[in-house]
This record gives sequence, C-alpha cells and structure tokens, in this order.
Amino acid sequence: MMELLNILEWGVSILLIFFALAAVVSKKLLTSIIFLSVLSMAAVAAFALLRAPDVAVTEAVIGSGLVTFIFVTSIRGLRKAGDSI
Amino acid sequence: MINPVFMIAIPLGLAFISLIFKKASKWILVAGVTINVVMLFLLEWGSVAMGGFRIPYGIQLMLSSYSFTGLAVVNIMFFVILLISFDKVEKNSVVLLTALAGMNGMILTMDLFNLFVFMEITAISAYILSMKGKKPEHSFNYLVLGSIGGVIFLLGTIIFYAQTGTLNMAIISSPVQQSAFDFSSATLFIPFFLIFAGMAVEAKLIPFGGWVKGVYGNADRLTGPLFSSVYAAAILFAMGRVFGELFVLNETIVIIVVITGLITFAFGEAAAFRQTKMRRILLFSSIGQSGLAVIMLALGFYFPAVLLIVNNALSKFIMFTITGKLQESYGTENYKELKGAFYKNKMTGVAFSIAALSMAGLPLFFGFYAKLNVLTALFGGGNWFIPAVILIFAIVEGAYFIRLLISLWAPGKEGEYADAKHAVETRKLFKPISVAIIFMLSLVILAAGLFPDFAGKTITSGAKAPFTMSQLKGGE
Amino acid sequence: MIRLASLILILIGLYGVFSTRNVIKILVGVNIMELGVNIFIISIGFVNGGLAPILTSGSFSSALNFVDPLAQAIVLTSIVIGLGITTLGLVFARKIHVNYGTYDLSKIGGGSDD
Amino acid sequence: MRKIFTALFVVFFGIVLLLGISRTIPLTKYEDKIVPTSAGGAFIEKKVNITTENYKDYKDVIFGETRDAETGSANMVTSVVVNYRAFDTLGEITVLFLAAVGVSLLMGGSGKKKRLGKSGFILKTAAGILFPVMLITGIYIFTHGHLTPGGGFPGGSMIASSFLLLYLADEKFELKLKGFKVAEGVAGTLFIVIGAVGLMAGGYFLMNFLPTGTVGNLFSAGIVPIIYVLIGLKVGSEITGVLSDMMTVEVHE
Repeated sequence: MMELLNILEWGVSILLIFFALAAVVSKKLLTSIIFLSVLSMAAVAAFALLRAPDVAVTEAVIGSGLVTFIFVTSIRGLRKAGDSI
Repeated sequence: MINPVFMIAIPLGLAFISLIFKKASKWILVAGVTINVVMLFLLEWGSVAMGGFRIPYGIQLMLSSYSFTGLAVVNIMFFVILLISFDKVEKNSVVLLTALAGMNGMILTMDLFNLFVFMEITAISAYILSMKGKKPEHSFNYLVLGSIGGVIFLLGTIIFYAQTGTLNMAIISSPVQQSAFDFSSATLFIPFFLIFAGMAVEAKLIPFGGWVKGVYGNADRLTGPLFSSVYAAAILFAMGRVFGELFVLNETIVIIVVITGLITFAFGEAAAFRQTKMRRILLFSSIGQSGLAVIMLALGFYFPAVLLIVNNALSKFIMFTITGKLQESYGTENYKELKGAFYKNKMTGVAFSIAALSMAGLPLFFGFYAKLNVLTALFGGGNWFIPAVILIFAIVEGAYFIRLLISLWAPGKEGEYADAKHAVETRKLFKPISVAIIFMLSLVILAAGLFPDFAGKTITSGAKAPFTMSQLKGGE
Repeated sequence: MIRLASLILILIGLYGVFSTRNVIKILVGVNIMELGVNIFIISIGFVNGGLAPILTSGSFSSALNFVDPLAQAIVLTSIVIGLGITTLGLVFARKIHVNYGTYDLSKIGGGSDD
Repeated sequence: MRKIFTALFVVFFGIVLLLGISRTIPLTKYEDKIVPTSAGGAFIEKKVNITTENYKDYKDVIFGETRDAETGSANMVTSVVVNYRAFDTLGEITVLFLAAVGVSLLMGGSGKKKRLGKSGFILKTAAGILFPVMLITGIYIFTHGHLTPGGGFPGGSMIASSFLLLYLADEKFELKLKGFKVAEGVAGTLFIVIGAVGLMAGGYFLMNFLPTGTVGNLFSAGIVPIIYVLIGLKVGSEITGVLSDMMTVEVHE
C-alpha cells in the first residue's frame, strides 16, 4: 500500500513539474493556457493524494475550470483586433 | 466601548450595502469614514478574540497604543483626503471603503495569515485605484509584483506554521516556542526573509518596489495623497508589528533589513534630488522615508519611527494634494515651469512650504523633531556608520525641498515663462474651504514642531514596543 | 516528494514571470507560483497514513491520524484570492491590449518618459 | 538574454530557498503524526479525544470542552474555514468582491460592446439539460458544506458556471445583473450582521451562537451552514457578474 502511494506521488510530482515547464516554455499563448489547465488538474490529483478533498473540489472547479475559461476568453476576445497569438 | 472589530466590519458592511444602493454610494462612503473616525475614540482597548475560541484557535485582534496610533493616522488622514478630493472619487467609493477596512485590519491583526488576507485586500484596492492614472501597464506591473509578494509572504508564513504550529505572531515568539525551536540561528532566516520580502513590495523598498515610479508618477489628487500617506502608514505600522514580534528572534534578518532600508533611503533621496517633476520628487522622497522608517522599526526604535511615519503622512498629504491641483490647473508638474505659482496663492503656498520644510527637517518643524529623535536613538545605540549615512542623505533631502520651494515662490523672470500655457494665472487653486483644511493641517505640523513635548507625549504612548503573549485574551 | 515538486513549481513560476514580457504569460507564471504554494501548504499538513479531516461514523475508531485541517482551510482561502488576482490581472491585460494593441510590454516602449 | 539572467537568478534563489527550507522541513518525507501543539493538531486532538470516547453517542460530540462555542460540523475544514477562522473568510470574500467590483468598473467603460461566443444546436440542447443539473449540484454542494467536501466556494462557482452555460448557448441571453448585485450585497451584509449578532449574544464577533445540534445532520453546526450558504450565494453572484463582464468586449475600430 505504501509502495503504491510512493509511486503515485512520484508520478504526480513529475507530471506537475513537466506541465509547469511546458506552460512556461511554450511559445503560443493558447498552448500555455491549456498546459496551465492540465497542470491544475495534476494539482487536483496531488490534493486528492494528500487527503484534501475540499481543496481538490475547489481547485477543480475554480483552478482548472473558471481560471482557464477567463484566460481563454481574454485572448479569444481580442484576437479579432488583429494580433498574433 | 466599541469592539475594535467594527473598525473593519463597518466599512466592509457599508461597502456591501452600497452595492445595493448604487446611487447613494458616495454618501455611504462619507458616512462610513465619518463613523470610523468617531468610533476611533470609543474603542475598547486590549485584545479581542474572533469567535470566542481559546488562544491557539481563533484570530486575535489587538488594540494597543501602537495600533491605535496607526488607526488614528490612517482613518483621520483618509477622512481629510476625502474632504478635499471628494470630486475625484468618481465610481471608486466601494473600493475606497474596502481599502479602509483592509488597512484597519492590517494594523489590528495579530495573525500572520489574517495579515496576508488584509494585505491582499489593501493591495487589490490599490491596483484598482491606480487604474485612475489611465496607464494599465503600470497597474499591471504593480499587480504582478504585489501578487508575487503575496505568494512569498504566504510561503514564509507557512514555514513558521510548520515549525511552531501557530499563526499567531505573539505565540510564535513566545518563550515556550523559542525553547522548542531555535530561531536565532543564522541559517534559519529563510522564513523571516520571505515574510520581509513579501511586505517590502508594498512598502516600496528597493529592489522590491519596482512598481512605485509608474503608479505614483501617474497618481492624481485623490490617489497620490492616499498612496503616499495612508497606504504607506498602514503597511509601515503592520511591518513594525511583524518586526517587533518576530524579527527580534533572528539577528541576520535585522541586519538584512537595515541594509535594505539604508540602500532604499540613500537611493530614494539621491533620485529625488535629480528630478524636476514634482510628483517624481515626492515619490522618491516617499521611498526614502519608507526606508528610513523601516530601519528604525527593525532596530526597535519605535518612537522615532512613529514620528517619521506621522510626519510623512501629514506632509506628503499636503504636498501631493497641492501638486495634484497644480498639475490640473497648469498642465505641468515641472517645478521650473511653475515658477511663482504660489505668488498668487499665498495660503496654499504657506501650507506647502510648512510641509516641505518639515520634510526637509528644518528646526522648529515637526520633521526636525522626528529626525533629531532618529539620530539620537541611533547615536545612543553606539553605532556610527548608520547615522552618518542617514545624516548625509537627510541633508540632500533638505536641499532639494528648499530648492523646490524657492522655485515655486520666486516669480519667473520677465519674459522667461511668459507663454500663456505656463503663465501664473490669477485664479485660485483651491476652494476657500479646502485651503482652510490644508492650512489647518499645516498648522498642526507647525504646532507639533513648536511644542514637541506635547506631541511627543501624545505619540510616546503610541509607540511602546509590541506585546507579549500574556496580553492576549481568548474566549473561554 | 510532492513537497519538493511544489517548491520547484514556485521557482518555475518565478522564471515564467520574469523571463517574458508578454502579459498573459506573466499571469500564467503567477498562477503557477500560487499553485506551487498551495500544494506546499497542503503537503505541510499531510501526515503519513493520514485521513481526510471529515468525521464519518467509520472514522472514529482509528481517528487519531487526521491530516491538518487548518492547512486546507488556508489553501481554500488562497485559491479564491488567486482567482480574484488573476481576473483583475486579465482585465488589466485587456486594457493594455485596447490601449496599445499588443500584449507585449516590451513593444509598448516604456510608456513613461525618462 | 533576459531568459538567461532570469534562469541564473531563479537557480540561485532556488538553491538558497531549498537549502534553507530543508534545514527545518524535510522535503521528501512527511511526519508520522500531526504536531499536537499546532493549532490544527490541537484542534484535532480535542475533537478526537471526545469522539473516541463517546462516538456512539453523537449528542456528546460538541468538539471540545467549551459551551456551544465550538462548531458541530462533521467536516473539520469547514469548521476551520467558517468558524475558527471565519474572519479570514470574510476577508477572502472581500477579495473576490473587490475583484468583481474592479472588473465591472474597468470593463464598464463607454464605447460599443460586443458579446463573445457563437453557439450551435448541440450546445443549446446541452445547455438546456445541463443548466438545472449544474445549478442544483451547486446548491447541494454549498448547503452540505459542513458534512461533505465542497462548500460555498466551489458551490458558488458551480452556480456561476451554470449561468455561463446559458451565456454560451444563447447569444441574445442577458442576465438581470441588478438582481445578482442585490443578492451579493445582501449576502455580504448578512455575514457581517451574523457576526455582530454573535458579538451581542456571546461577546465575540462571529461567535457560533446557535445550538450546534447533532453531528452529521443537515441542520447542525449552528451558524456554519448559514454562513456557507451566504458565501455560496455571494460567490455565485460575484463570479456570474465577473464572467458576464468578461464576455463582452469593447469594439474599437
């Protein structure tokens, strides 16, 4: 049991770092935002693993739902103004 | 006797209410600030527990003589700024009310995480208000730096929690905790540093305050005085509490804070000397003053620090208000183009001069008393390097303020600035009632400088060192 | 392990904020930092074999090993504060775009005169 | 160039930070038991000491030795958020409130407005079905915040998302935002009023002055569920307002 938890922890940690790097490094804004959303999902997994169901629910709704939506609306809404995104 | 929590709850409640009665929101703002100023003198002293839980659980607010001084400066200055620049409030009345609540909370709270929440409230209101300058890139810069500061502050807070198991500052520094955990070791200064860096962003210390130039440089008659006197006072009082409670535990962090403060003071005053735009001069002077106050707070000299903060709040209010009005009336803030501006506005000019001379630290003014106390405290501490540096840059500060005054009083030479745009017009700057208020405040500075013993006594009671755990009161 | 990863996340976010001049990417960086701190706080409250801090009828017998609820409460607050800041930052970003037609701060040319 | 300098700085800062933190907090392993002296630990200890003794008799579970001051919430996180540190939560909803006010102040400029988003048939149909489901889920989440994971913040966000769905599905859809503003203001004011009532009833601001009831029941935990419902309503209306502001763009030629 402990072993499985350890492996899961390693996996989630690597995913977190990978997605964070991808979000920071990627050139296109939309890609960056999608990676942020996925990173947030990985964080939800981390919260669940660390026995924080309240936080996991909140992060799932707010972090990977609303924040992503607001980001995407912001850049989508202004694309028509002729900016390369 | 009124529970001090209402200093926070009433402005907040009124802010929520004014969302419903949008038409009356400006008047609700006035009512809220007035209630706060009246309530200030009816408050119940001591510590209050939120929710009535025993000590390690709930959140404690503490009204001591120190926090009372802070509350008095913030609320009264807020009221006065509102009186004079009421026309500039526009749609921001809700934001202003929440800002007032946030600042009162920052000064009152004993809880690190609660302090973080109130700092965020205050900071967010400042971001929104800074948009009045119509320069979103500066506001954005401020927002990013401010939120990074918040993150770092939170990280430091949580490290303290992991080590001591509490968020209450007085309990963290209590003897029990100190025996269990040795904070004084030089290698353990990371949480102290993180908390300091987080607050230093708001307190505009170099190199954390990169946002200041853009935001203060575009501030108007409402936000300029608000940022430079009220917000600055609130963050400095909160910093003083954190320093007094926590930073005494670790020597390394005190040295780092003092060095940062010295660099800030030196840089601020030197940069102010080179400016010709009045708002720039004032903002760099604010940075310098902030650095000086932080040095005094970190070294534990609370009385001179409080004197500095009060002097800065009063003087910067007068100067920023008048500068804002000059900018509105003449369309320029370059003091070389404003020669003789006070010639036709003598009362305003006198008030500005008193404020400037007090900042410059001339004898007979309040600022002199403050600086005298600073230097005596430091020399009394047996240190020569720090007071020597401060003395040099205090002279620089005096020089540029006097230079500014000479330029503003002396009429321009014949023909030199005769073009219509910069000509000294005949119309008055302020309405008579505003002039009267500003003049009254400058008289306060003058009186405080002439009778330092009286002012000193009033403030001394407000400048006692922070509290110990035994002063906390929880629920049963 | 997650604790170490969360601290690295903060550093990545810091890099993200200062390595670019694009306002949206700066905000992405700030978000990553906030996420890192949140995970760090939760990991501070975690104990080996801990239970989620919710009382159910089954949890009483072996109840002595709950994880720290205070840390979770702090994170709840911090997530919501992060949402507020991100929203406001995006509005500022939009204003920058309306004023200057770009998200890139380096193309604005300082904006202020020096 | 900028990237290299930043990377160097971050690496330097990171080494200092990690080394500094690792001196006091182990970075790769966790404690076996929560520190009993910590606020959270003492809280659990107090709860558990009582619950292990009389866990069959729910009536005695009043979490602690004091009178009715303690919360009777089954979800300890909710106890902390809405009672022990309710003052923080008041600050927190103020942050969100301020952000919402700021958004509507800044986005509500003059100039022609245009709504974003295009809708198709599938989205329209889906919205019709999903909207009531999401709305009810949201309400369920925040009314059961003291029993199950969740609470006012995710519940409120869920409500906001359901309205967002309507926005996305129908380009002509306009909410009566005035009503939301009133709900927001009333909920916030009531929070403070409840706090003040606690001060009058028990002498402490935000005191839990209602009977705490039986742990696990819907009607238990005193003021906790009331405050969480208020928070849910407030957060829901605030985020709805923010989203509808963000969905409009100023059209500029």
